[in-house]
Amino acid sequence: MPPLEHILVVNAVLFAIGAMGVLTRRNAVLILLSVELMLNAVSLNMVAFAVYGHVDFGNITGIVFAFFIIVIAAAEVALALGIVVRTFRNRATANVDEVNLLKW
Amino acid sequence: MVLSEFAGVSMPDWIDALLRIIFIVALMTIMAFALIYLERKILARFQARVGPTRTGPIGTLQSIADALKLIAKEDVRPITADRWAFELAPYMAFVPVFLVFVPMPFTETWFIRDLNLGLLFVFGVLGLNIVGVVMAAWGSDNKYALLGGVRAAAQAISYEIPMLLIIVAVVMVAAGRLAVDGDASAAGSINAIVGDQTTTPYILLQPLGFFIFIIGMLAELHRPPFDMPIAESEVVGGYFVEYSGMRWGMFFLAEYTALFLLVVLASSLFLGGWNWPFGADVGLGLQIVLTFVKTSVLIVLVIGSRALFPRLRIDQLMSFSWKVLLPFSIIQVIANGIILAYGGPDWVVGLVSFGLLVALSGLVYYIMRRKQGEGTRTVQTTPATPRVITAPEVTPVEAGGD
Amino acid sequence: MEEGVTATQVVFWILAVVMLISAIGVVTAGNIVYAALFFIASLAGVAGIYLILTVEFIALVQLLIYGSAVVILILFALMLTRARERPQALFGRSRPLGIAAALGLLAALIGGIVATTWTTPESSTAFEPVGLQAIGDAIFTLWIVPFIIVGVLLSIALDGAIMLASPDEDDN
Amino acid sequence: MVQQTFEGEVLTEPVVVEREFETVDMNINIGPQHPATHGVFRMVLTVDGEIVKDAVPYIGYMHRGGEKLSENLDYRGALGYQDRTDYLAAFNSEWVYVNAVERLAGIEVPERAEYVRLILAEFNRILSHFMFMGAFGTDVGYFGTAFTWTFKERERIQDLFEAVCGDRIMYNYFRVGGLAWEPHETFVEDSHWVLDQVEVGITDVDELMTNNEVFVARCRDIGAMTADEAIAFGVTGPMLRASGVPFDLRVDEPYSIYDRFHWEIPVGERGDVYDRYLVRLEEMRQSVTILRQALDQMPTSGPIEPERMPARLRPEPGEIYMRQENPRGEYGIYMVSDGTDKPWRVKMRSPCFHNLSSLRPQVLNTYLADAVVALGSIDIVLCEVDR
Amino acid sequence: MTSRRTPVASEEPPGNEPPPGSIAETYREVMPLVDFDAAMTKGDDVALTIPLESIHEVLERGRDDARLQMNLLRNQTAVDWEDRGLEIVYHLYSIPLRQAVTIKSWLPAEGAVVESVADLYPMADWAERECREMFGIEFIGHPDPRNLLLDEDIDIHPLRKSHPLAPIEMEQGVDVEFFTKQYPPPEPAEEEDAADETAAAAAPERKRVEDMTEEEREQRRAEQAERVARARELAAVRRAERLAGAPPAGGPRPEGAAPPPPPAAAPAAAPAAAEVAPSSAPVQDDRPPAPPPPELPTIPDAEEDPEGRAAAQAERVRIGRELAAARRAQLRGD
Repeated sequence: MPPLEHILVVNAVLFAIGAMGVLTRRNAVLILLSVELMLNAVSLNMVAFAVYGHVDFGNITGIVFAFFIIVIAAAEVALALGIVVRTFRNRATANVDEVNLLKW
Repeated sequence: MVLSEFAGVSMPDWIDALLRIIFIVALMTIMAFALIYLERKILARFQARVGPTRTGPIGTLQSIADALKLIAKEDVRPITADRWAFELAPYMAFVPVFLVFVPMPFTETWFIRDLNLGLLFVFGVLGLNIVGVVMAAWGSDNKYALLGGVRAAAQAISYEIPMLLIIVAVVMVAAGRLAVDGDASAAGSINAIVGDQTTTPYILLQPLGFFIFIIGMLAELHRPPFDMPIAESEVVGGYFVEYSGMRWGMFFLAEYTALFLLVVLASSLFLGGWNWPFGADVGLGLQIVLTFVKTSVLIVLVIGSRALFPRLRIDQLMSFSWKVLLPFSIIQVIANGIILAYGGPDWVVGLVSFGLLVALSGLVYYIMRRKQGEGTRTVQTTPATPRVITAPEVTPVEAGGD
Repeated sequence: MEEGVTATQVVFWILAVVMLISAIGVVTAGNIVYAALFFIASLAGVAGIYLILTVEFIALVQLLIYGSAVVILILFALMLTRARERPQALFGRSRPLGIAAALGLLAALIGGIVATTWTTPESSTAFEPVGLQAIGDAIFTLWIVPFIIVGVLLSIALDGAIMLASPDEDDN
Repeated sequence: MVQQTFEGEVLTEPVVVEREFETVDMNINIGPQHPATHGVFRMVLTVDGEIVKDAVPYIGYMHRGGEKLSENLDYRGALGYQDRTDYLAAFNSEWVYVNAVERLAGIEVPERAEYVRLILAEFNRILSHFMFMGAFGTDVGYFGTAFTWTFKERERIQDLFEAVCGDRIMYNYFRVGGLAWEPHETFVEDSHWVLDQVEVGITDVDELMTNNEVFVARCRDIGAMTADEAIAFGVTGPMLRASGVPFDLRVDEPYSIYDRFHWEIPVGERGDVYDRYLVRLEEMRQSVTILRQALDQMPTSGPIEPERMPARLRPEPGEIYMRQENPRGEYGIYMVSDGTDKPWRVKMRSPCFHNLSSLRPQVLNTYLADAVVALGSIDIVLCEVDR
Repeated sequence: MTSRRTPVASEEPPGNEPPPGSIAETYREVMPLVDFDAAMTKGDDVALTIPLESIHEVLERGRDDARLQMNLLRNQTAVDWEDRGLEIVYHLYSIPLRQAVTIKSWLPAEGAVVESVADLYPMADWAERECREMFGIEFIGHPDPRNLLLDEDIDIHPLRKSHPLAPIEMEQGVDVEFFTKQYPPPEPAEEEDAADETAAAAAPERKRVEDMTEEEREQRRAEQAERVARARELAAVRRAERLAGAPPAGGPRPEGAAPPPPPAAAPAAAPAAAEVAPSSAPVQDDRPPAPPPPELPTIPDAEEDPEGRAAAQAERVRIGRELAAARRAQLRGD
């Protein structure tokens, strides 16, 4: 297996890419995808720590957390897409910077 | 393992795996060709035709001729199509289906790998082929394709859920029977499940599961009565309307491969796979025959449904999945959990499942009857007595007549 | 499997490169559908790394949930909102700033990783592959309360999504 | 509702964009080449997802100027054209035409010829309805089963027609005043045999489709029209009878020798697609009843054309609107004579033309698949619509 | 009415008053102020000829009156009687009362304007569209007056008698000179090629109508109109030739290119035919011919001038009605 550092570096890069997407994109769907990338990096990190025995409370925990993250990501995507579709219906745009009704 | 046993020589694992893969791929291709021929013949018999007769003895080489034709055909890409999505979509639809054959047991020893998570693997990977469908639909730049793709996606999601839940129910039953020292990890393996059915096929324990699995299978395969994604008279072939030549052939091959795959899975999970129904150990040759017979029965069932059912509408399909199949599969899981948690015997599991199946059938029947109205025939007939033509009586003019 | 270590590492790096390139594709693609398709590739890479880490269960769940359901939902939204029609400005005004911030974040993370001395045993540590039974036991005993909460959350989220996306009764 | 083109398609009607707002409606162009349009028919559907929000039918792709052609031909010469309008019920269409000419010119038709015409026309009705069953089955989604089953029966009837007149589709067998030639010797026996087979075939179709749950689910309450709506749109034939109006020209305005037979008119209740199917199914059975009686009553010998026929037909000036019950509804020929050997005006009132005009209200706010089924239930023949 | 199977020829000659008690009397009772001119057709239907301006009213009251209940408009068409004008024909049927009637009315040949009945019978929607494109009759108040069977942009009226029927006429050898320009006759191969080349050189690339500029469209319309006009002359000649072989009801045959009388619905023996000029001979009974159509205002394009368009349409309706009323008075005066 690859050394833990390699995996962590890869995850860090993935996380940074996701963050870049969140910061640069303006389309809500794309932002959502970028957030998913970041979540992936996190859950991969958890699994890596778990597998390499780096967590105090047993190596099963990281795996269970990765599982939870995936499940919650599904829920989050469903909800976010509902919001996007709704926004699109009401405002005819899927761009977050044009949705400024709650600004004030 | 089996090859090394047969050959009497030991070989490294990876050669063994490679040989198995080659064997399975060859088997699959042959099976797909055979299935296409079989479907055409059986369908022809359903339809008062004779089917292909000209290529080879009684038309047996028809599939090969078709394949040659497809290879020789021009591969057309519409000029407005999205190049990458359009060209990669057939592979995306095709590769997952082949991957799924890894944990499929054809006999006790004939499989590529006995995966611990075989069932999860099957559904996790098989679900990916819908990505190919959606890519094709979007990439073709065709409204029919888009509609077909959206239908296919909606259908795949809707029917995957009851199917997965019913697989959970089956695994619960298997886990109860297979648990060793409280460790039921083996229940995720298809081989273990088949191996458990030497005496009792699971169709007796989970008749509702079998029913829902077959329905979901028809929907996943876009088979009538669930063939809206490729409905000829509505969306003109659906997501592969713009494909021609071998790219179209790959969709076709993927479809028939998936048919064979899901049929093998159904026979493994519910009909006992290679097992002789109530008997003991049979030899390898007979195991092949048994697998073949069981899959053939299911295949004829699928083809017959194509001949004898019209197509449902998309909302009816959705309602059926979400309002009928999903609740019943959830009830099945809960019932299994309760029974198994209290150590109920197998016959109780089977009985409850059978009761649920009867309830489901009754519900569907009731809905259909209500829809259809009282009795089937609402047409009244009036005797056709030719009228006697008389001049109409002229009534006096009323006041205000213009 | 002494010589397997290098082979696994090679596979790991191949997967990692695929995953990262796809991820860059996700955040830079000029087309939402392309971004979604890149996302699938990225997910497949992550699943492959899970497999290398011998957690098949998570890999398969990843494929099953993300690979089919999530992506289909995304493509649904794309199709129904007709994103393909007109080329949209997919990047915000703060693009250089965002890139700079992300690079800064990356530098900080990598710096942290390098600076930390990982007191792990060597990579060939005796890690027991986790069985399905163990995961199940963990979820349904130790983590049962979070599991239930996640279930409730999931149902609420789905209900909310349906309510959000369904058309209003008083739309007209 | 905002109508917006989806893929830059040019619509013929003006596109009204109310706001700068893109909706998810899209236009789907069904036809002219589409498996469900039974020929070259085109309808532009505006769909919101799967719901049809608007439907604009376009016809005329098969317009060949049949009326103009008929006006420029001899009274007898235009007969062959009548086969080409309703090619699925060519005998019926021919019959209307020759009947119109005969009434216009005052020619008496021998009884035996009248019987043969009626028998062939009723056979043709069965044939046409078989064709409907097959094509409709395909629309609903049978993968060819209904089609092949009904075509099997259709072939038998066509064999009979071929024996009688030498052709299978474009018969051109009726003549002004009678028939082209005697039917073959075993006409009556052959007809009885075909009827036996056809009755089995009708039962087969009945068992295949009528009680099939999926078929019922697809057809019930689709495209329902009330009687008033149907009449207002000029809908006739089985579609009108499915809406509950027992209007059949064979009874209401009896022509030929239909008053000699006893049969019944099937009438539907809800006017939906399923009722249309049932009415047609029952009509086939009733046609068999008529045919049995006609074959028994038919004189075994006798002339098939009048003793004296003018060499050139020059009817007195006058007009006639001859209408008969075709398989699809009221087929009318409005013919005006100016005393020359060519008709001054020939207007073909084709039932499908008016039945098809009722399509739009049927498909609005239904599913896309229902639109296809409703279109199929009209049983259009585009050659007849466009003439 | 008598039995259906009675041979028609032995009856009284057509054009006679329908028998007492027929639907014509019901119509007259329901609408006493409308001038119903009743006759029997050869199909034993009652044909009522009414003034143009009464069409909508007659159809509406016929539909709503309890004694008529003409709920099925089964057919709607027109007949082109060349210089006598157009005749618009409605075939009505009452499903509850099982009675049929034919309503007819006369229109001027050019600029014919009729009130649409599509609001009474949705069926008339398509029928009137067909009538409009085939005969050039304008239906006021029609919801969707586009071409139905013909090309969207085509501006000819094929069922007019003046419209040529090209291939048949070529076969008959009529006006070859005219048609050879449109359709090159089959020639030996080289010459055909040469002709094709010249034709291709002469005619620029065919443009789709949508792509044409307004000027080009105007030119196209003008070409069409010119073609129709030339064909109309030729058709008159041809018709005269054709009638020469017909057994006329009496009276001298027309000579030359003079348009011959349309003998429609004429009684078999018109008494006055021999003395009077041929144009008056076979018109229904002894009616004078229709006056020539007056100048009608041109209808401007809807986009440019919607108010002007509506006004022009109204003006045309008014003129049409006046015309019909005048003709009615003229007929009554006789």
